[in-house]
Amino acid sequence: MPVISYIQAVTQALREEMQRDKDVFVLGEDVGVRGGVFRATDGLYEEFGEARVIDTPLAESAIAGVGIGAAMYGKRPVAEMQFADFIMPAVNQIISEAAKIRYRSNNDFYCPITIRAPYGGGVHGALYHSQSVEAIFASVPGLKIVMPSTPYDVKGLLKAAIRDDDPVLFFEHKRAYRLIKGEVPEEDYTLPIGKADVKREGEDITVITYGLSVHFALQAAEKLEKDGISAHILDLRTVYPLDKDAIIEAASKTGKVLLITEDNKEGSIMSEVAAIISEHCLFDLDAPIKRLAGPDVPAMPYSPPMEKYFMINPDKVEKAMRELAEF
Amino acid sequence: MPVISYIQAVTQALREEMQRDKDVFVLGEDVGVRGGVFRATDGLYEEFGEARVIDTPLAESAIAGVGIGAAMYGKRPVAEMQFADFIMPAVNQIISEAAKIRYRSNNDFYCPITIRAPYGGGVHGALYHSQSVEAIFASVPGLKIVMPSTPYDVKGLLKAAIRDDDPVLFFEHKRAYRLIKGEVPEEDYTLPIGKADVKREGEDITVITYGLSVHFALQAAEKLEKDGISAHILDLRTVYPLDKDAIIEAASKTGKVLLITEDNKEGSIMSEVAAIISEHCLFDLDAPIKRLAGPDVPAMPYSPPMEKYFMINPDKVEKAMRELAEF
Amino acid sequence: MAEKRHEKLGLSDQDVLDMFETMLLARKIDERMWLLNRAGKIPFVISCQGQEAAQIGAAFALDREKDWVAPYYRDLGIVLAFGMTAKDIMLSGFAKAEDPNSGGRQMPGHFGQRENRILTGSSPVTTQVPHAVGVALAGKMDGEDIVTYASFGEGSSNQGDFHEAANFAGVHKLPVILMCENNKYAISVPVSKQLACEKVSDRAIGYGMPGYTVDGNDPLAVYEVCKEAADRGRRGEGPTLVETVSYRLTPHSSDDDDRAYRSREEVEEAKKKDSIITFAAYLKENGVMSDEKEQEIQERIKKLVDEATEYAENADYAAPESAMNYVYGE
Amino acid sequence: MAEKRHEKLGLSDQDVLDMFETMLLARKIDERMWLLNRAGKIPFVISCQGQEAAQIGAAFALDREKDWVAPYYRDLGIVLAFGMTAKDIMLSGFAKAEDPNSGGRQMPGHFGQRENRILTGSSPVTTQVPHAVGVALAGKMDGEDIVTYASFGEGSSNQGDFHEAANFAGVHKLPVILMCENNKYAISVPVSKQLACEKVSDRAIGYGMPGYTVDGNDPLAVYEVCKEAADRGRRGEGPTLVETVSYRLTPHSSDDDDRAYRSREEVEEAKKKDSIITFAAYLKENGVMSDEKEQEIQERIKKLVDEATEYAENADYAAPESAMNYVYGE
Ligand SMILES: Cc1ncc(C[n+]2csc(CCOP(=O)(O)OP(=O)(O)O)c2C)c(N)n1
Ligand SMILES: Cc1ncc(C[n+]2csc(CCOP(=O)(O)OP(=O)(O)O)c2C)c(N)n1
Ligand SMILES: [Mg+2]
Ligand SMILES: [Mg+2]
Repeated sequence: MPVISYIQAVTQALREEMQRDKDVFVLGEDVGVRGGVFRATDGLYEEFGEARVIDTPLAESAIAGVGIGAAMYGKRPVAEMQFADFIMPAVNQIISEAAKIRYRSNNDFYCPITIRAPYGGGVHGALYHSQSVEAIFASVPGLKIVMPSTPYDVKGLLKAAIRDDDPVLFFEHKRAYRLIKGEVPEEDYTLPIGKADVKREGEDITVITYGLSVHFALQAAEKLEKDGISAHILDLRTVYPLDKDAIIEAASKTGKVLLITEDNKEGSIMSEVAAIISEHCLFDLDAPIKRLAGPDVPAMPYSPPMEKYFMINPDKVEKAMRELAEF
Repeated sequence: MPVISYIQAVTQALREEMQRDKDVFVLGEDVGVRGGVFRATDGLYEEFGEARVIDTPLAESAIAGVGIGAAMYGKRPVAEMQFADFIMPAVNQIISEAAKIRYRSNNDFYCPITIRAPYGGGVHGALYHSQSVEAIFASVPGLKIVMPSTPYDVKGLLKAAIRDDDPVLFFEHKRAYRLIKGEVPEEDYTLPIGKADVKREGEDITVITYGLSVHFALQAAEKLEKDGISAHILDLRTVYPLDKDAIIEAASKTGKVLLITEDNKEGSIMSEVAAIISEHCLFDLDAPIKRLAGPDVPAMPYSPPMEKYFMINPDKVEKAMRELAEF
Repeated sequence: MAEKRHEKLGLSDQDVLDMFETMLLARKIDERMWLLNRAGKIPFVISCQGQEAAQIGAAFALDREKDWVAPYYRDLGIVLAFGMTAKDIMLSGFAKAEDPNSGGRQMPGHFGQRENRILTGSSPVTTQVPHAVGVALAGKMDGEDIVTYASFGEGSSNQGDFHEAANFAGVHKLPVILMCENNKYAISVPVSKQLACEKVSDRAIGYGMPGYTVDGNDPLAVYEVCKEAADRGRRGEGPTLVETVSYRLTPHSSDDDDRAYRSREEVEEAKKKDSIITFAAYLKENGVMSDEKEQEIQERIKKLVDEATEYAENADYAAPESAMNYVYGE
Repeated sequence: MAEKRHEKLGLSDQDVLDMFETMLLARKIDERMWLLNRAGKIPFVISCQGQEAAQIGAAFALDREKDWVAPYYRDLGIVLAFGMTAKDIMLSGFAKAEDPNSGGRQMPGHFGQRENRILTGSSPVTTQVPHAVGVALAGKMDGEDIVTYASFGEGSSNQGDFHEAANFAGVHKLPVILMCENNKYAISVPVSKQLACEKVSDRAIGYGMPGYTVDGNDPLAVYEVCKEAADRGRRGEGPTLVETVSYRLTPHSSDDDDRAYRSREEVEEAKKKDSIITFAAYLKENGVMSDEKEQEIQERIKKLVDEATEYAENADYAAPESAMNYVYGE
């Protein structure tokens, strides 16, 4: 199987879906001639032309809103928000419109739009090019939020998102774009939205996380293994609505749970994960549910020492995993 | 002490703060001549004139954004969103701007704006006039979110919000506006933002909630008392950032915790409350942390049977409290 | 005998009679809703009264067999012209299961019906404008000959979504009619506090499209500009902004009391220009409608509205637990 | 001898020399930033190059002792004219603790300094426009004689916040200058794909304000319209929209490669109109600046930039744990 990067998996999924279904089209800022500021849509303009790879005016609410209109008509738009931080002007269209179209019309209309956006820190992006924004949407029924960690998952889940009949927010970790590589089948496949994935089987502690932190946890698990500590790692993949069964199973398995997110701690995805565990498998726990997260400050600063202070990294993850194992 | 309604407490707080400080002003849709669609700003236009009680154009991002500019200059704007549901177009201004102004300027600027909005259901308001929107903002450091339950708390907390040097979202339960009455001192007082309040002391079970549900819980507690079950009721009052100490204390006290919100369950304020408890006082618990919340559907439907099905009410609360007591 | 105005526009006598009948149907349904509300039978009404001429003028300028509309909450005339029935509307007023708009999930005035190409709408104003642009974009991609219509109030034309959608349509030369139904108030706020421009249509040039302001009480005037706008769209020349000026004859909604912010004289003055009266007069003056014909139409409509009301009142609510359905595709 | 252009505008020889010097300072700091970036010393640059004339023309038309500005990321010229120093800017480039904009928390180009009435800015474009309107509103409430300035790119003029803020300012007749620095590109997207109107200033009428389009390479032309706009504002006549047309001489930022979307010829062509060259020529032709004087200015600036760079490079970062400070007031 070819080894490709996380961002190549994005491009591959887009290209294949556009080839497969003429109703799939891409719209966003700089996605056309430029191929996206991260080059996620590289080559699509050349292959599919400007009618299906649309450089929009600089206006996120219109990108979402026009996409929603096209989706109601029967298209499968894939809208790009240049950075997840810039999804904010589109919140009304996403929360008031996309999420509620099926419900409010009593199933008469539906809205198969995918909204892609690079999120996450560690790239000297400062306050507004580093944020994790998933928690803002993770209380809105009608939406699905996918945040893959590997190229394999990217391809399978992005294809599933595009084919999904409901709106999907698809957040890609921008630091993973070129850093993370992995085997990806050339053939067509999809992965189920709404299902978490065990990335490592283990017996002593359970780590539940998503995105780039999955890799930090896997690295740390290797080290811990040498000291006889076996870590079970669950990758949420879909962070809303959560895969409750998988969470309950993973937490119950070891009774010691560490939840990791790069987002600010209070009100993060991990709050809901903790709530699910404490509602369903409290008596299986041998330790308090521990959360490792960004500090509760607005966002990652630009200066390298402060950015490092904020950002989750392999050392912080390893330390937290050891502490939990020793509890 | 005079007994006034929840909405009268809003108006009183606004009037007194405007009398006290000439930098306080009100802006929003229909807040002037009409005195607000709920009449929360009744009489202010007459008393303070159109320069300080501003009927704005119909544009929430401008209401927030212009308010933020005035706040950076040194004013204390109180912006009204006509319904909490219509805060969505202003999310970018609130999350990207208001919340981050102090932090990003390294304390050079700050943003003392208060944004008031009526939220909540049970008024035949259907999908877009019934929502609880607090969870959308409750992962954004830099914001404070206040949701009072009684006229006394409304007055003290709204005054505190207006005097606070940081942005405060102040959500008022619209069903409580005329339904809930209580004693409110005529004199000036403030209550601390960030502090939860024990609304009832009890020994057997702990209920943690906020807003209208506080009253449902208090009513149920009276009934349970007759059956020898004593309920401890904590009113969060500030739902972000949460009062961790008060939550830990209340949960530890009885070891049986019921969390109630009118919002959809997944990703609600109660997720974080559960996470705090399971992180800090897991071993004090005698029962799983139970959550009673709205179902995970987009919002409350209009037709009365469906609205009732969705909405938290005294019966649902009582039932959940009894179940927990019997655990 | 000189050619009549409607004939000059290519409208037959039957066409204008149909227009009148649809206007009147909208008015009568609306009036009935208020009665039902005041009798405590339905919780909420939001009216089209005063805007029927604008709506019907626009609807008849569209191809009601293939064009798509993104109406706003006052557009009762639009949705009736696009195929919704009095019964459908009453089912929505009573929030019953058979309501085709939402199965009783949304308030009245929140229209939507795929079958008739009426996009589902919400309460936050102006969000429908980019949707109409998106449908036009999709139609263009597929090479379909469709025009889309989105309407909104003059207050709502201040929302960012209006600006962003209009610009998108302008840049991509999409066949969209952006129709601002200027009824002089946004709830209590008069147009002078909403807008600094003289006309909402002054905004068109900023999006590279033509803008027209027409008398919203004159269905033929509205028809004329909307027809031209639809033709432009079909010719691939892009969008048009149309402003129809009329007056909101009722309070904002059944929850409002407009005496707090406007004089009774002002309202009475506006009623003199009520299109239901003035258009009937035009039809009579031009020998299109006799008194008997009018009587017949009135009776037909009354019967329709009565039957619709009765049916809807007796219809079932959706089951409480059906509130759980259709969050996602099943 | 005929009156010189700048004299007609009421500007002294010293004024125009100051303008030139500030333009040049902006350019030289900017050029240094690119060198530092390419040398791996600073992670990011976003440029003012090509827009110095527009910025300095506008800044000098304001009262730099009392007016407020809400600059966008390219407005290096504006903030220098409002009192920021080369050292301040370099401290920001190196993200050091003493950076007055943010203490190293924000990327370069995210200006803010209360002392000099420069509002703190963010990355999401156009959010600063309502802020400037809010300051104008507050100033008016207090009876202060202040004008506010907000700038943004032509692409950014498509954001809803532009529309909503402009309309608010128009309705309330607030003393605001809305300045669109049209540099023909929004990252890779040319103006033809951003806007359907001929000129961004065509949007002004929709907000009941005058709109002007001027040569953004001519600081005197920009000064003239901005001065008139500021005077209008002070007279209580409301806001003005000014569009300055120039060209972005650099890639969008240090992360961009503009060869992917525009030809080298086009860029070279634009460089011929570079205001740093053309304004120097004007000053020389009019006997305001001798070659020696220019040399002296160049040297003074070089020294300033060198010193600033050295100082900033050697300055301390803020302590890592200081990232916890100033979330809320303490
Ligand atoms: C985003 C948003 N803000 C506020 C409201 C509340 N609201 C409903 S209608 C209305 C006034 C609309 O005025 P206009 O656009 O002139 O339309 P009209 O009702 O006069 O036809 C307001 C403020 C809303 N529905 N959506
Ligand atoms: C809301 C938002 N969306 C996207 C971006 C990413 N972005 C930064 S600058 C830019 C282009 C701006 O173009 P223009 O307004 O013409 O200003 P210029 O850079 O040309 O001066 C974009 C898309 C952003 N900063 N904010
Ligand atoms: Mg109106
Ligand atoms: Mg530009």
